[in-house]
Parts: sequence; structure tokens; C-alpha cells
Amino acid sequence: MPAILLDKIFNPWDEIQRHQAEHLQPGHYGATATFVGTMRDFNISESVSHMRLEHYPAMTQHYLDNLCTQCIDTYDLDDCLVIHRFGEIRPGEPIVLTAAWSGHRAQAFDACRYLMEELKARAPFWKKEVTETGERWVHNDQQAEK
Amino acid sequence: MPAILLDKIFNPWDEIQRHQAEHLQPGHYGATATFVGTMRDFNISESVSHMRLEHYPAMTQHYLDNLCTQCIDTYDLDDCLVIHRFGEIRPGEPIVLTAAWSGHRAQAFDACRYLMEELKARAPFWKKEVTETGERWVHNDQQAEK
Amino acid sequence: MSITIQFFASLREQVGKQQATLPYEAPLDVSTVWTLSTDNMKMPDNTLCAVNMEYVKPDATVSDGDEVAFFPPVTGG
Amino acid sequence: MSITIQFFASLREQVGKQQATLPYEAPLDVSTVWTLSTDNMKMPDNTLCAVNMEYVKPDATVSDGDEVAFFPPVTGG
Repeated sequence: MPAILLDKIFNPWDEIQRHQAEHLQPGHYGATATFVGTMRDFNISESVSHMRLEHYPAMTQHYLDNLCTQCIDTYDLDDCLVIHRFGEIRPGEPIVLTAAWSGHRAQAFDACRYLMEELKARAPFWKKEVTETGERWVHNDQQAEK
Repeated sequence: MPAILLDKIFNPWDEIQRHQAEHLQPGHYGATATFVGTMRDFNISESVSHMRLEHYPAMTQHYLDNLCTQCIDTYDLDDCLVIHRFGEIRPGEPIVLTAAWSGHRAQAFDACRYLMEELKARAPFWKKEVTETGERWVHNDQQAEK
Repeated sequence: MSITIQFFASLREQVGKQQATLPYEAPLDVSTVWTLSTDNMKMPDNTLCAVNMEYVKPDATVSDGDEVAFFPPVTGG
Repeated sequence: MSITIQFFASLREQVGKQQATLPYEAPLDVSTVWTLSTDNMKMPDNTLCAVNMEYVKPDATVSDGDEVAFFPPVTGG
């Protein structure tokens, strides 16, 4: 399934149910593993008011679509889902959802984690945090949501 | 948090949201990992109409409560949640939910999986499948939902 | 007093009962409870034992008032 | 024809522009595109390069009409 890039707040649990209803056959899969990354309200002890998430639209979409296709194949999934925000994000809001549906739990767990690890390592997104003292780009060794 | 044993169908995604609203502080956790085990409609190529899940009520509750307490401590979680069905279950229905909330994704993933692995290895539940040709106890090397 | 014994799942069906009670008489261990409550049946190799809701080995000591349980390998989740 | 160059995040701020175009002239590789489009700036060590939405190394060949992108290590998720 294609990955979804969103510039608005989303409810990951509603999206999982919507996706299941539209794309999965009840009784066919036995295992659903999901991960939600949420913006925290603190990072390196300084209060963060909000965050701006920049991306490279065409490449980000292309990268995540390929990642999903390849993940389904590698882990023999019924399906998977990736949703990722861009633009302005506030503390407590979901940033990313990964989900994997499979016959067996090992594949679902492994696939869900693989999606997150690959996405964090290679999907073209860049976080800029806005704090009381100004703005700063987040470096990948000091992310609020790790 | 105490584990929840239920003899009725439940919506795992609604339960996650309810639990978050009641027990978790938005902006404090950055990572939510969840797993849902669902009854499949086939096992060893024979069609299963439904399943009866027996348990040892007092010990099952005691075991799962301890598992949650120990898991929160081991993985430094904000919280975790375990919901497990007993009684009659039909294909497509959720059997089990495990969820872990943490500051970081490694702990959330590891804890969610640990809850499932321990539960499957040691929580006192026994599945009996009802097929066209009769009933049979499931052995732990041939479970429909693995 | 006495001790309570519970059997679950396939073991309940094999033993032919769900519950039993035994008068307490020291010393008593879990495997003796099995033998006394099942008319000398052989305990299946993979049987799991619990005393007061905690897993124990068959040679664990049983005290007066304890609840002892026997069951096959678990298949939840 | 020509090639399009895009800069993202902190690199966009350092280079001082988001986009550039260059006339195509063979042979051309990614690191030369960087040099030509940034007035000889040194490429930061951890810079990532992409051609037509795929990651490439700085010595990768660039063809006419390609979109070349430069950006710092990613921090999504």
C-alpha cells in the first residue's frame, strides 16, 4: 500500500481501523503490530513549544512507497501501513504510524520495527524544534522521540 | 496497570485510546508499540468455526498483573496494557492486546514483544478449536495465531 | 483443614474431574497430591503445576490450606 | 536542457537557496553539480545526495534533465 504523508493531525487508531476495513480480510491475518511515534514536550531539558517537519515531497513519498512494497515481500505480510506528518507539529501529537498485518506474530513485530528503523535512517524528513530561546535543527543523536 | 480479562468481544483500538486518555500524559511518552492477536479462520488446513478459551481465572489475573508490573520496571515504561479474551471466540475477533508506552522506541518495541512472548509461554490459557469434524485442544506447536 | 486441587483443559478431561479436595497430612509435596487425587494415574510428562497461583516443580512442598493446580502446556495469546 | 538542484533543511540555509538550475554539459557527476551550484562551497562531510529521488554517492553520473538533491542526515520518525 502507498504511504500517506499528512500536514494535519491524525488519529493513528482510527487510521488503523479504516485501513483494516478497506484493505484486510478478517480471519485471514492473526497478528497486527503497530508503532506510533508522538512528539514529546521536552528534549535535552529545554521546553519545546512546537516543531516544523520539512520533507522532500516526491522523494519521501517514493522512498516510503518502496519501503512498504519491499517490507510486505520480505516479511510475507498481508499488508502494512505507514503514515507520516510534515509541517507544524505540537507536543502530544502523533508524528508517525507504522503497522504490519501478518499470519504470525514474529513477522508482524519484525516488519513493524523494520519500517520504523528504515524510515528513521533514510526517509527524507528533517525536524526543526522551536523553543523559548529560538529554533534549532534536530540532530539524529538527540531526537525527542527516539 | 492491572491486566484485563474479558469474556466479550472488544475493540483493541478503542481500548488503547481509552487507556491513554485515563492513564497517560500527552507529551510525556514518545513511543507506543502495540500488538493485537486475532483469531484466524483456518488452522492446519481445516476450517475452524469457533474456539473456546479456557483459563484459570485467579492465576491468570495474578500472572498477567505481575507481568505488567515487572515489564514497566524492566523497560522503564510510562505504562503498559494487556487485555485477553476467554470463553467463546469467533474468527476475525481479537484474542489479545499488548501495548507499551515509553520515551523511546526500542523500549516500547521490546516491552510489547516481551509481554506477548511471556504471555504465550506462561499465562494459563488453553484453546479448544471447534471444527466441522469435532473439537480439539490446540497444541502450542500448531496455533492458528502464532 | 484441607487442600484444594484443580485440573484444567485436556488434563481435566483425562483425570475426569475439575476439582478435588484432600485432607492435609504432613509432609506433602505436589507430586503426592497428584497421585492421591488421581487414583495413582501417571502424571503426563509436560504437566505444569502451581501452588497458590505460582508455578512450582512437582517436588515443591504443599502446606495446609493451599490450592494446587495441574494443567497442560498453555496456548493463550 | 538543464538539471535541477534542490537543497533541504540546514543545508538549504547554509547554501542560502532552496533550488538552482544548471545547463547540462557532459560529463557531469554529483559532486561537480554541488560545486557549480554553491559557488565552490565545500560539501559538508555528512551530506546526503540523491538523483531522481534515489540515494547516490557523490561520484554518481548526472544525466541531462535529472533532479539532483543535497540534504543533511535525516531526522524523521
